[in-house]
Amino acid sequence: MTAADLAFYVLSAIAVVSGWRVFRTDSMVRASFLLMLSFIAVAAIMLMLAAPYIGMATVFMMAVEMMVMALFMVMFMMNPAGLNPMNMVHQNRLSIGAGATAFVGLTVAVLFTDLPHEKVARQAPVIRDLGHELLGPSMLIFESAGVTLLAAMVASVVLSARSGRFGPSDEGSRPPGLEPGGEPAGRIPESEQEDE
Amino acid sequence: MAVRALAWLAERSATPVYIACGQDGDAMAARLAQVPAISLQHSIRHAAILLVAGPYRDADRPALRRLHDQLPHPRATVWWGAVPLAEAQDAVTIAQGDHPVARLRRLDRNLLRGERASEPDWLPDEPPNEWRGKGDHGQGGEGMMGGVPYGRPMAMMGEEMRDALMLDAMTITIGPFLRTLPPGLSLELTLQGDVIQQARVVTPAYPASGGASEPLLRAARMLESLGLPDLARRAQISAMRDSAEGLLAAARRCGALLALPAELADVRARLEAALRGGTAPDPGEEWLVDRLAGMEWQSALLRIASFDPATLAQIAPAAEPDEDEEDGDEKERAA
Amino acid sequence: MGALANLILAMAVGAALLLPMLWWPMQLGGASGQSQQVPFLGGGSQSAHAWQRFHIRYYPMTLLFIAFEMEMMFMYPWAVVYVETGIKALAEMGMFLSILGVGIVYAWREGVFRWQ
Amino acid sequence: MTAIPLVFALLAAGIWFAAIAERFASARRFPSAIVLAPLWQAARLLSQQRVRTEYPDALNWALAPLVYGALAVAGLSVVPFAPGLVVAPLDTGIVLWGACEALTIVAVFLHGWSANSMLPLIGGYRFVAIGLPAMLLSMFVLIAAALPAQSLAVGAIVESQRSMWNMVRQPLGLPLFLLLGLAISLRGPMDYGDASDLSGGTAAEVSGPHRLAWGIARLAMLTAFAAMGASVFLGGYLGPWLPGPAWLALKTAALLLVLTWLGCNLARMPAPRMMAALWLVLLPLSFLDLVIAGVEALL
Repeated sequence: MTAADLAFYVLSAIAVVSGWRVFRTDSMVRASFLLMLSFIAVAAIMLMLAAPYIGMATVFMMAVEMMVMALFMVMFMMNPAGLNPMNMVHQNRLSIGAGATAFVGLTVAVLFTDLPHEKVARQAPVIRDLGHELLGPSMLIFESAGVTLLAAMVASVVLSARSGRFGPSDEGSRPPGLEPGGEPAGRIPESEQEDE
Repeated sequence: MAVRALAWLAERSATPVYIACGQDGDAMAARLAQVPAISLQHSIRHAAILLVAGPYRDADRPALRRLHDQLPHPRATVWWGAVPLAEAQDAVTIAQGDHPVARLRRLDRNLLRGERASEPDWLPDEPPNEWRGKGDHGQGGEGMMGGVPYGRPMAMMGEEMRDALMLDAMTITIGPFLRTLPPGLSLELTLQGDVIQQARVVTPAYPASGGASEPLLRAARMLESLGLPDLARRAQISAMRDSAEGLLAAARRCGALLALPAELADVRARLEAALRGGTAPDPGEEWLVDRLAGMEWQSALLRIASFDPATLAQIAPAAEPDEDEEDGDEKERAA
Repeated sequence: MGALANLILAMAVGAALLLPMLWWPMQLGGASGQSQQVPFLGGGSQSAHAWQRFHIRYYPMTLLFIAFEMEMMFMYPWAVVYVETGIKALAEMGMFLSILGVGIVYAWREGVFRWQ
Repeated sequence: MTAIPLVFALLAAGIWFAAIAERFASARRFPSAIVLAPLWQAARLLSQQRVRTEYPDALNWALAPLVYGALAVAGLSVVPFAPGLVVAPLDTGIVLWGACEALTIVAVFLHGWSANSMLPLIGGYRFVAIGLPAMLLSMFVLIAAALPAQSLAVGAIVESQRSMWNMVRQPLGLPLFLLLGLAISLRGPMDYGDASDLSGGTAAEVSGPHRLAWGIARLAMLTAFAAMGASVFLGGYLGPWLPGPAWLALKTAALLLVLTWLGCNLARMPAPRMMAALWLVLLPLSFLDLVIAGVEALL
């Protein structure tokens, strides 16, 4: 076993164990950052597989994304620090089924796919190749990704911001009732309350 | 041996002091500002000595006890122009007119060398609420949000005034010895995030003693909250010398006035006047607590610090205490 | 591979140098009880655990930020081939910055950069 | 491998230098032998008790300074001291630096969160609001610096400055980058984590050796940042007469002085205003910086 093999096994173990701990901890903050740790270990494996840009970008993206996820998890979950122990796992049967199916599917894909055996040269300019790809054959994908992300920006603002050009976004809205036509089950905006 | 070597090195650094300002404590703190051997800290956890400066009210005793116990060891308390509490054994007292630096340095040295014992706690060693062995898992909690896990309840949902998103409302009391607030002022704040939903005056600020240096001390407090500790110290030293020369120009150079947004135009006007050594008039019609509602933390502290004592006394009188709070105080006094 | 090993080694040494400070045995003075552990609020107290459903005031901004960040990730490989590709890459940059610019202007008009 | 001792030597010197510069800038010239003052302060913190709060997240509380310090080392690992003299000669140097910035935000947030106390908590959350957009700024200016180098490696960016420093070529880059440096090392106008209006923010509940570790990590990050800034904008190890590491150290020291001065002499505006300013004024300025760099690179 070489040092690279050992590193691979250690990193894989970190990824798997921290991924498992995500569901065993009670604290939302710990869960988020354990998931981040799991992704970072995977990113380190990618770095070892001569994918320097994707690996580093994964660390970068996962750090900010898990940070933002922690913000929202704490914001919206009851008992965010897990002061009272709780169960983080729900819908057990369905999720066991889904997990097992995904695992089997991925294993089959890995074992039966004819993976290429071309060796990437140690000094291959992978980032440069990626750049040429983005500005050449994959230009359309790249451009549509840009526009899609703009759409995502607009959508996230529309969905999340209450303030806006035309006044509070919940003006005139009423939460739905528990049964069709029933009493609104939730908070009614102040402007509405005045009308009633 | 190692401990002695460490003490030999440590006693050469400036003495970190947390000053709990009583009546006129502000001006007393300013006298220490120009002494490089003393560094005044913002958090009690960063200090070695609690310096009670000036007479305090009976209502401030529980806060003083709490503050004392939060000091890290080795620790001591010095009473500068203040009467020691009954709990204080072997109390170090200094008359209000005397300069305390030599005593503070000696006390600090003795503490570091282990020649003076570190002070024990004044409050009983018990959690805020009994929790051990209670609840579903012996942690004091019940269900998802209930009970007192590890001694305290969890914050519960409350109304929100800015974006109407109902999340947890947290009630805290700050002061009366927080350095970024006027001395003596204690506020009960209900926060959602860092935005104040509701405020209540628990104890009012100490009345003004009518010193001419008061505007500069007030400016110093605002400059602290603006992240300009050096300029704040300069303002305190200017206050001792009764001359505001060059202070406004220096504050402008640092962008102290530019940093205040348009919503805080009133604060900017008061800061500018204070840096000149004067006071901008305030109609004093709206209550302080109403002016704080909906404000973000730093802006709120800046606004509170900007009022002169006379206005503050007018707009922030003591509110009627809650019943349970009275109970709490009594419990503490009995203990 | 060697670079990665060196990086991890250096980080580990850095953390190991700080570790003794979090595990420091030499402390003077007496023991303290629970009254020392009360959170510091300048003499005040807090009614409940500080851990709560913390109402952040910039949540729309964070979502905008994530989209921005994704977009930026395309820019790194682009920067490497920029000079080789020349004017096409310049046009590409115009496209990029205008997409991001539109995002910012839209968000500003909708009041995203205020404390909610 | 040979560069690892150099990294720690530069970090130690930088931490010491920055601690002294801070005392000097704030005119607190006590004790008289100012050069040893950081050592004395460290001894004091080591002899103080480490307080714990009622129910902290003890593991993360202790991890935060360790991670912060390790990230500073990681950032400095991609900075070359001379041609080929670098701990980790990665092709993705500035991406790694970006990742360090992102993880720094996580470390500061965790430090604020873990104390289970209100003032540190607010500090941690407020820091995220400012840290995230400040990071975008730095990404734009670093990408702009990578354009003429045609590489993301810090070594290549330094080599691309043989004819002219990036500070001259891309005049907006360094000032914008400095803002980020102030933010990730929690100082002065960008100190939204450990601010005085929160009585020390994320460090408000921290005492003794823990506070020392946090302070050292902050200064280490400041030093790593200054070395990075010196390499990307001031030509790093390039310079006549002296050997490469000496030039890098001198330029790092110069940036440390600038950062200390800025930290002591600029007011901190309320966080909502700073957030708006970052997105609406400074981010468009960094776009402009990228355009200038792009046009310049093609000419």
